[in-house]
Amino acid sequence: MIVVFSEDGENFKSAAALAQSLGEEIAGVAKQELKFTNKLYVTDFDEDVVVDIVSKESPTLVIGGDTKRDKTVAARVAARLRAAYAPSVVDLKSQGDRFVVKRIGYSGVALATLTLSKPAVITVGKGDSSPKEMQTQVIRQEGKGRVRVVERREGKGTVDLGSAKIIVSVGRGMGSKENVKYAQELADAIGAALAGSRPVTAEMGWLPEDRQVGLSGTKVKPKLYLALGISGQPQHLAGMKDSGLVVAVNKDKNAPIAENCDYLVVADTVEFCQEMVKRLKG
Amino acid sequence: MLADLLIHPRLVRVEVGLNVVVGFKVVPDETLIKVSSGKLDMNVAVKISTYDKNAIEEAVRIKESTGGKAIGVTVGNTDRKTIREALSMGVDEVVAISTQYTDVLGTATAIAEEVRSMNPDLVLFGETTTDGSTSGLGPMVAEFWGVPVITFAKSIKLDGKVIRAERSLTPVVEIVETELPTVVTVTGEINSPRIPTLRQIMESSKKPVRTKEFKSSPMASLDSVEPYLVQRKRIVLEGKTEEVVQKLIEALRKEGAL
Amino acid sequence: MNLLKRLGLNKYEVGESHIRVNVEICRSCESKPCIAVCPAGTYEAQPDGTIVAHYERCLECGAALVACPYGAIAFKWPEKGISYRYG
Amino acid sequence: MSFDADVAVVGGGLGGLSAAISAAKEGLSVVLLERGAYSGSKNVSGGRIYVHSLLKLIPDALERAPLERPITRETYEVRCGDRRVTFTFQKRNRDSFSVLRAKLDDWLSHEAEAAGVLTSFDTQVTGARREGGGITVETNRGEFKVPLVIEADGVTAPTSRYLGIRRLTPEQFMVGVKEVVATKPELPEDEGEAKVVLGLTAGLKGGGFLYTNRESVSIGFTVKVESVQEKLVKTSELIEDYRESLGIEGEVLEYSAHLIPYMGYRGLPPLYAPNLMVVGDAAGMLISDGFVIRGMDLAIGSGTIAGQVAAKLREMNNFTRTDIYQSQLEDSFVMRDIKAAWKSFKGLSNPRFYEVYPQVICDVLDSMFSVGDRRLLKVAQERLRKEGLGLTSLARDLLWFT
Repeated sequence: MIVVFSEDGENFKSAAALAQSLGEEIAGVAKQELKFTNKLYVTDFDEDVVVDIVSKESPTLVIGGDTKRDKTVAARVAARLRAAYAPSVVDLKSQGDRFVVKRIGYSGVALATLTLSKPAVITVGKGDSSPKEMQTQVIRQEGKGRVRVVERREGKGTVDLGSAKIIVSVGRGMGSKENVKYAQELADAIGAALAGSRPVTAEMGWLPEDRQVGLSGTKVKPKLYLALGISGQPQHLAGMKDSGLVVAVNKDKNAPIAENCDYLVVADTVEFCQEMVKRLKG
Repeated sequence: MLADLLIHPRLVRVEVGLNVVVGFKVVPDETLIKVSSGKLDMNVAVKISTYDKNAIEEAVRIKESTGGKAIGVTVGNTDRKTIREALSMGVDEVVAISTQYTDVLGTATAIAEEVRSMNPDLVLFGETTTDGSTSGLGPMVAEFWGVPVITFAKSIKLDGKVIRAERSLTPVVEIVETELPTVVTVTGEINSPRIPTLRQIMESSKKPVRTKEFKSSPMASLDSVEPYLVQRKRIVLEGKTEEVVQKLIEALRKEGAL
Repeated sequence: MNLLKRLGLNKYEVGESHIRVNVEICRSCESKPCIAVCPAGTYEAQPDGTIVAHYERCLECGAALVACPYGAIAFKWPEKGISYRYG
Repeated sequence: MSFDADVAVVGGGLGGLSAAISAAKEGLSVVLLERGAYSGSKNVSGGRIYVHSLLKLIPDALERAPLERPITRETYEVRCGDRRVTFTFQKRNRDSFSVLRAKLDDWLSHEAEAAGVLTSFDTQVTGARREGGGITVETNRGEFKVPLVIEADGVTAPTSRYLGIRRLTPEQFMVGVKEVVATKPELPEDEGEAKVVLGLTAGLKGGGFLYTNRESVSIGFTVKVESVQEKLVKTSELIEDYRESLGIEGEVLEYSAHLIPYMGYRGLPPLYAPNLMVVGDAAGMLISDGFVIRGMDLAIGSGTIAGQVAAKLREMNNFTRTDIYQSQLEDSFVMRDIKAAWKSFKGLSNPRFYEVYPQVICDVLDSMFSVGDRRLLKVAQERLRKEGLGLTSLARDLLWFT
């Protein structure tokens, strides 16, 4: 038995697609009715409740989504089942009574290969592969856990960076909070989501924290990633390494981002934004 | 019960004093790891994992404001100089558990054993470590210890036995509440770790470090670690802004990215 | 490999400038040995004869400090600065 | 007056760590202040340590220290334009090793911790003043009062300058520029090469070096600061040519630079003051005779002695008698060797050594290996006459040198 779960519908799909490729009976846990598993528990996703549901299925493999809540649940399930645990897996192979997985470590500089004994718990990010529809037995299961939610705030002007196709991302090199508007104009002109590095989101407050790209923020994989005035610390690179095309704009040719981009534009970030907007509109 | 008191007299509860256990990990400084000739050079200086420092800071603040104790637990590399840094920051004592390679489940098992015997009010961890980056340790310890867990807390408030935390669950922020004892993992936003003074560093040498060994039989074995490289084109566009922007737009159109 | 690329191999944590140059003295300095001696190309002459210090490149060797014949370079060690991996 | 510790050691390089270890072994309470995030993070050496003094401090260091390769091949190369004279001397003794300071110093700092030294990293000394019979050290982590400071803060000796007992002048220093290049030396695992190159630096007083490490080579050059002042050659532009001239290919891993004391016995700064002892680079301790360049063993040696003297001073309960340090140094290999190198030190200060002799040597050899009947000495004489030198001054220079 494989159990698939995620609080995020899209992420549930990628996890289910992986589960289907292994050809076993599949149970799912999701917030909404999704028909990709043999049976599905629909729940409002209290963590205690989900941990209970998943563990009770006695799975040989659990595939969770990659959201922060999913990872919290997955780790608890691993502890309860005394199972091998590997989150944010990028590759999985079944080898007899073991799984061989690959995942990124050391803040994005290393690719680790691990062998997991069964049972195993992994999490996977969103992907392109879509699962096939199945006859699904739906079971509703609600419950209250020990941690009460007092208030829930969606991030201000929430954008789902995780599924954005183009991202304009700003760093310290943008100069000031006022200058961020130029980046916003550029983002609007090319239909991009606006994001930022850790210093400008968490430390300097130029952008809300939910716009943070990086190890402690969101991992993104847009087709185009425009890094404006971002020096390219490992923490940040870890969050954008899977982008299709990376363009960096920086005054300093010497910044680490220069080694990690497809195009390095040596320019002032504000001038760059203004010029881009002018050309694209004109 | 009496036996517990004899072994850990410092954990006898006072009226308000909260006893906090904080887990921290000694890791290679990831900003020093280099790729040379297609291999990772991991033989670099070690440090307290970034967000674990925030956890230590938070533990010390809680201890200071409530008049309790803060006890550090570390598993794996028990580098003395790094442990002393935690003590200098204000942790009262460190339990240093040395072990061969272990997975996060093994680490959680070792820490949970300690936590059970100390029976604290609160256990804190960083949201993730900079080496394994599993974010799994806090939830696992909570599961083993049988208490609730709040992950990715960017602020916490204590009111008697009730803990309220702001969870940063990108893009959602949740304010949650539960009763102590509990496990909390903290994000880097929660505080700025203090820089100990020389006198605090002096005092740290008098604080106890208890060393232990833990035999682990990991469920996840590490087969290999190789550099994770994404080859980029690294084309440099230099010159007048108008010209480079023109060139870039052409290039992006050609690539089908615009 | 050009100088900036070479410097880019190093780990820096750059904060405030730790180098202060008394540029009035530089105006009357013909030879500007700081430019020649600094292995990091930290000191750059301006058309008006003054010097700009690209402090973020500094390898903290101290050569400019002893090479300036007029004591125009005031130098304190940066709080973070460079961390060599090999040394 | 109450103090925070018996000794504060300023600087966590080899000299400071050795002082701290030897003082801690004598039972003193020692605090070591290091500006970098770890020991070695601010240090650069060409890369060879003569291990005798390290082995006195840590007897099993050969088994445990992160040494790169034993130096079993000494190569000397004289260049004049595209002509070169090279000779290699091979030996089996293992008295010196190539090292990388970020690894070696970090290791020794862990040894210091184990010996009971309290190390404080990311700690910057911003000032020092005399107060209440001791020295108050001002840092970014607060002030610290001690009866005794061991200064090991490197070549620019800030502590001595804060206390007003030292000024820096350009003729006292060389600037060293270095690259570490990833390339596996074509040598057996247990062999290593050290190379000195003379006549490469565009008329600058100085020389090049190469040391083979386990998986890399350290290359670079050192030039006198006053000579750069004079010739105005950009040190930042020399390294590329040098790497190419050595024929070394491989990924450059690191680019670094450091100032090197070049003072000689007579030029040494004050090595002590009441409540203060100065060790290693800060004390200008370097031996360079054109063949052997030593600094690390002197730092460890002087540091070890300073630590022992610290214990003696505490016993005497008189921390002003730091003159004992000077006299113990005089009786040790440190001063004996620095004194002995004085002659060749002066020889190396002679500009002819860098400008004329490489040419002469190449000219002589060129004629030796050419068809013709011109006799060697005559060639040399002609060459020297052109330079306005007599054979006697050549002989005299060479005698000074050896």
